[in-house]
Amino acid sequence: MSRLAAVGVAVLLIAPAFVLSGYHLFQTTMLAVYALAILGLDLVTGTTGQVSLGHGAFYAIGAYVTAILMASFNWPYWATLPVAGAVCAALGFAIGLPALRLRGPYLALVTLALAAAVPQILRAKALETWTGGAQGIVLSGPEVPALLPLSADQFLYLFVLAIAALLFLAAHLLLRGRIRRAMAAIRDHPLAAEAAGIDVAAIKTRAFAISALFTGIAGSLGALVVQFVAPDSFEVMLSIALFVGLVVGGTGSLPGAVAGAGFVLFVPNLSELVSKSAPGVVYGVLLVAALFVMPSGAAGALRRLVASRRRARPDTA
Amino acid sequence: MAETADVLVLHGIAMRFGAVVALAGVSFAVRRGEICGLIGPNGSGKTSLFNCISGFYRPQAGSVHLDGRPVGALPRHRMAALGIGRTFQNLALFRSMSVRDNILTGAHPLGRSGFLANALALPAAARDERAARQSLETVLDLLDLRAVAALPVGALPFGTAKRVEIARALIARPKLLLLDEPACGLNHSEVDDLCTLLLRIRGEFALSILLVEHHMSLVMRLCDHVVALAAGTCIADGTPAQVQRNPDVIRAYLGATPADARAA
Amino acid sequence: MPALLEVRGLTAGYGAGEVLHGIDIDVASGGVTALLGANGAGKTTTLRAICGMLQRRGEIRFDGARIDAAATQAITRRGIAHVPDGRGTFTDLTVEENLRLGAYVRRDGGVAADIAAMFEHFPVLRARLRQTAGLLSGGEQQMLAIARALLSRPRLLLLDEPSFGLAPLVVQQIFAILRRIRAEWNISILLVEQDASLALDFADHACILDAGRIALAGPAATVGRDEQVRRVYLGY
Amino acid sequence: MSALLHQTLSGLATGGIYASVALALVMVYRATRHLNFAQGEMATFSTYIALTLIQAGVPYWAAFALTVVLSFALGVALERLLLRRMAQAPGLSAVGVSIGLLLIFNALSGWLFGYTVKQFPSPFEGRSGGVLGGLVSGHELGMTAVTVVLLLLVYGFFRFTRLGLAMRAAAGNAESSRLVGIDVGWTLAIGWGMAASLGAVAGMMVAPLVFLDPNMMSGVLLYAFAGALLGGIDNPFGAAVGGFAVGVIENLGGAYIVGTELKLTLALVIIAAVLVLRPAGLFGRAVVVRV
Amino acid sequence: MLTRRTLLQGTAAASLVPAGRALAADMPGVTASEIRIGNTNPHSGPASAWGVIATAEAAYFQMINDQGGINGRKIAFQSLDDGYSPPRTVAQTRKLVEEDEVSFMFNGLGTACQTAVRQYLNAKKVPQLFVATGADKFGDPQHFPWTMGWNPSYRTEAAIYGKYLVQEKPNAKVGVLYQNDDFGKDYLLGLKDGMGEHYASMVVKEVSYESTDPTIDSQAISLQSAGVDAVVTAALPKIAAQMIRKIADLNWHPLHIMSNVSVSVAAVLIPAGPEKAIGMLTAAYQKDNSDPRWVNDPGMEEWRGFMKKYLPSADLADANFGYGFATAGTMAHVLRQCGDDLSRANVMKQAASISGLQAPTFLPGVLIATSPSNFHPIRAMQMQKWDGAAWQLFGPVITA
Repeated sequence: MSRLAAVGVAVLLIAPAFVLSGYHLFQTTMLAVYALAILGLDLVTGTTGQVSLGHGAFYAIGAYVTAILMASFNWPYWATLPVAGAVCAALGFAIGLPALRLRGPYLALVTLALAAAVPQILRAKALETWTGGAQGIVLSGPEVPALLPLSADQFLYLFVLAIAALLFLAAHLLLRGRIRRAMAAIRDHPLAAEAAGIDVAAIKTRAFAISALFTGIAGSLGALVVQFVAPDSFEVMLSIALFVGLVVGGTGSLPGAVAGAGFVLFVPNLSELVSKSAPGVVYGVLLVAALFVMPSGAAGALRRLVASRRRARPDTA
Repeated sequence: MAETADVLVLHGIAMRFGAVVALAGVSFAVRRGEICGLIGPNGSGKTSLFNCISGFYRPQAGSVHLDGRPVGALPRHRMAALGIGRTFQNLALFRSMSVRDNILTGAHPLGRSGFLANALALPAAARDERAARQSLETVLDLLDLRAVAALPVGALPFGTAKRVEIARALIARPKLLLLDEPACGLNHSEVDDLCTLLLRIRGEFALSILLVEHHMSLVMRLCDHVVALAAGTCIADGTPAQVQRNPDVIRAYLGATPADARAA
Repeated sequence: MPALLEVRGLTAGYGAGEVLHGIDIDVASGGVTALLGANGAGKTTTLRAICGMLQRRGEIRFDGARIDAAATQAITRRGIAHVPDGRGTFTDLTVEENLRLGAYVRRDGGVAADIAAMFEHFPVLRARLRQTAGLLSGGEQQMLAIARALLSRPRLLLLDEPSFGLAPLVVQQIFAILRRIRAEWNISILLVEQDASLALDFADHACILDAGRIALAGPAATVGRDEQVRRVYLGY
Repeated sequence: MSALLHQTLSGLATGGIYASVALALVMVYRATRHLNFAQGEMATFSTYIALTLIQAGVPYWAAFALTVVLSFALGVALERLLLRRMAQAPGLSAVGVSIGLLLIFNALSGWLFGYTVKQFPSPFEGRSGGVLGGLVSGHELGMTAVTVVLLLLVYGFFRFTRLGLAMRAAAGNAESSRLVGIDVGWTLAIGWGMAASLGAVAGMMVAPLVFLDPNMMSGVLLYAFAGALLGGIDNPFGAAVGGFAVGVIENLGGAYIVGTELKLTLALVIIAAVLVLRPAGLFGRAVVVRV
Repeated sequence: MLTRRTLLQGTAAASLVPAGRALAADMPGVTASEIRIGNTNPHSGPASAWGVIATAEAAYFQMINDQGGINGRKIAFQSLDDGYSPPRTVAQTRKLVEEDEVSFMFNGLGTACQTAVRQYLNAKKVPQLFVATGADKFGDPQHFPWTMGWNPSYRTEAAIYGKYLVQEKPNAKVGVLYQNDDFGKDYLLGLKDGMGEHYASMVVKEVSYESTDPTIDSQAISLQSAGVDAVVTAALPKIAAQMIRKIADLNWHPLHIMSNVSVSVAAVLIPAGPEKAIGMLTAAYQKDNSDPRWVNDPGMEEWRGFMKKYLPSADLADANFGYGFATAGTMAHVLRQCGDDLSRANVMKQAASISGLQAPTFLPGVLIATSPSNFHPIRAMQMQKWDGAAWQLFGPVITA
């Protein structure tokens, strides 16, 4: 990417803070949060091909780590992010271990079960002192540093954007060299990958860990934006939504993660405009239609478009 | 450590799958720098033996020594770093990647940088990438793959795809290259090219090759030493000519037809 | 004698890339046609196109009837059996189930007898009847694939590299069996084979494909004897 | 002690619910190698169709049969119109489509039939409370019997019928299946149809027990998946046993070990542990890979 | 930001008719002809059963508008879907407040969802009126002066049961079945409130279920085998019906007290089998349409007339329609009381000064009343017992 383009992208990303306001800025902030969560899922499902239907669990745990540290231990909001990331990475690693043995539908369903169990665990009596049980935890949002002439919404957006941009950059770097090749090799042909000297177990568990880290930090940011966590926020449907975002956005693509986040964030509201009485039907239909039109997701459709353009150009024919 | 004369020593390798005996005590050695052919009927245990050497199977008995060191207990992904490279009977390329990336993947054991170094673009990651790309250039030229380097592997003709697989094993600079039926599916002229190629590889990379092959003319021309397996045991071990004359080998494997007469 | 299979101007390929650029092939009733050529010349593509496994244009007649618009399963039902490259066995089914599937299109009562006949030709299959096909060795899978194709009682057999990955002795056996069955059941064969000398021994007619076009066609004996053909196209 | 027995029996009865849905999941998986997340919601929708028929005066068994047929048609239609298109797409997209169907059928049931809890008649319920001294109700017994019959039918279908064999072949290797003359398009469609029929039967058996509402199967599906995982998703026998086992584990775990608040978590831990030891489930077949 | 909306509003302001523009700076969402009211509700997702509440409320406001509105203003009621997910509630509430500029929020549903926006709405001084949950915490004027509940709190209701048990059945071995969430747990708290020190000795078994659990057979057996002879069930209708039936199937005859959420004759008792619930107790504040006692009741007739005209295809057995009718009625009452001062502060002030409103669908003697220190509009309930055909009220109207 040329320097000019990079500056352009940066301006485009920062602009919402000053162009949008209130609700729209809030939604844009959530878009960044979900995009990050979906990117996390992509890091394990898109790259190593391990299907997780339970990433909402990591999102929830990231959110709760932040909420608990802020509410019970008075930590500053920014200091909770690395802890949330580390806790989720450790958990992701732990879950990656049994996941090593499981194939296709088995892994998908075990992770789904994990997602189903998390709200139950969050409500459990033994943890109530910290989690607030079913009532959840109400947070106060980050305070705008005194020197910055920004509103709370603006600051929050820029903060989330900065973290998300850093992590997207890290993902971009990760997904261009030997680690990306190793992960793709594992997805394409695990035995050949081992013969090529790739420690499949190590890469898979680490991919799971880093994926959980991304999604966990997204959850942590989500908690700061919504300023409330409760088991009801992290039901199975959250995991399903992240998965839907990944599928609609398309795997293996950073912009795809953003597109997928846009779908899960905005299309439900769009559905409501179409039918007040059964928005669920409309949303379902739009989801099916999106996959019908773009079976490999938005990213896949874009790739195909670029490829056909390239083919159409006479000099490369 | 002093270099042993034998790069690979197999001793009493035995392997069972349930009631089926795949290998019943196989012993032989591959000398440094030689091309050793492994022949035998289908189902005689050649591929199983390959899998035992490259760590894919754990033999129930026996030992594998590479350069005098036992390697039997190591995890399979360590084999590449120790110097055992292999190809597969049926193509085992990474289908979503380009030729270049397929080969670069083979360089994985040469690098050290992990998730963190790569995500943060630390110098170690850049160093690994640079080294891998340098080796890539040599291999691309040697195997004549430069023209197709950017193509997805799915688009390659079979013979070229096989060369990509060899290139992927070669980029890690193995001491011992295991080739599982490299000539399979190639026509006569392609087999000739392969023969030349393998001799060049041995020369330039100073490695030893163990190959499973049914193409007898290739085996006869290329190999310094041939081992014949049948029903999981060694039935012959010697020069190509010796093995080809061995009545057990003729009975179990070669049969006698005009085609073979020509190959000889 | 009219050709059992007539291919005229067949064009086919994968996605946007065209592999065959209009080829003509005949297989005589009761005859064996060998299709030779280098890797990537389009031999496998030809067989797949005949079977309707990919998009194709041109005219394909089987026993006088056009089949170039028919679906694969319909072509099989007409009496064409294909042993694809890579063998295409049902690896997670047992050998017995694979054989039963071979006779899937048949409604006659002769299946059991034909299976018994296959056991006679391929005794190893009887020994492994209840085993998962994926556990068979390469040669055994090839035998299973051929037996399965024969069990549909085809009139035309398309064979894609039957010697692929097989020991010389097994190759000899398989070709010997093919000869016998061909005679017994009066089956015509279109054979793709890398081992040109083997193929030309077996076939009575040969076509040489070069980069998606027929470079040469004629009686197998003539093609095999032609020194220049051998050097340029067959490489021996 | 009697409470333990009682909990076990009750767990078996609940497990019957999971087992019957798990069978439908296995049906689709074996026929298409995909998980159908919409299976439960489709079953609920079918059950509403049955209820509508019964309320319109159709006798129970006629409504039952009609619902099975209609559901079959629905399943076939979905495969032919929708999933067919996804055959070339990455597997993830097919899962995405089934999630879309889940949302559609769930919302459709609520929209068309309302959200109030509906009673659904049982063909097995006498006037009296139950059998075995009230430990098990007549319907639970009947439902278990139906589940067992379904299991035998599914097992026999795959094992002994030509179509069943063709379906397994098509799921494993579509190309070779076409080459032996199987119309793969239809086997997939019929697989979906049969799964939808099985689901409909499951729905009609479950509804008298848990009452009919649009979310009747949402929870059941999760446990049915758990059962199928435990037993093996490609094995009807395993999935049914898994379903029953999950019912019992859940009951005993909830009553005696961790308490009801964490019984789902306990079930998850047990399943994960079993799968680590046997990655293809207790009765599933591990995939064999030859190098 | 210049959106199409602001553009339109600008145009409207330029014209003579001041529609679409706030009357005064402190009266957002209010024009001379209209007042905008916002609401969030699960129209999609697993909790969409509650969505009909907003449908009923929309219909009620339509009725008001058809009758000329309130003080000449039409009510523009906008209900958005939050799928019962707190993050979406925050988004939708912010949309309503910031983009659609509603005057205030009314009857948003769900404890967690409404907790998620309570802080935001209070900070913005936007009334969060008549929240659709029985969680006790929504009546806390000291900390959240802009938030008010509506339902009798679950906790209060449970306290009534607790007191009843201590008084009427002091030797009972009490068992509780509760949904494992804030709804169910509020019942536990309320029982503790009502039973005081007796709780520890009387309650021998608490068992929970998940909202996704298909059956509660195991829980029922656990309660029975613990020797329980008085059961308090805090469950939603489906599980409530299962519990009634299971208790009968087990041939077990405990005193059964059922959460008020699940006492609809049509939606719970008839599916479960009316004869199986004989002797069951509950505390009620609303009339049940399917209860034969109210066939000729004028209040219920009014409701039925409304339903017939505005929601002709609705399922009358669905208690949520009655609920929505009553909440919207309360809201209309508050707006009438506001007169022409529709500032947010006055709306809140009037909401906190309802003196004894008798809703047509409420039991006789149950009044809606609030004061600056009482943000629990409905505190009165009356015990009733199921006789196999109808609920029979007994005892006095109890005010917690």
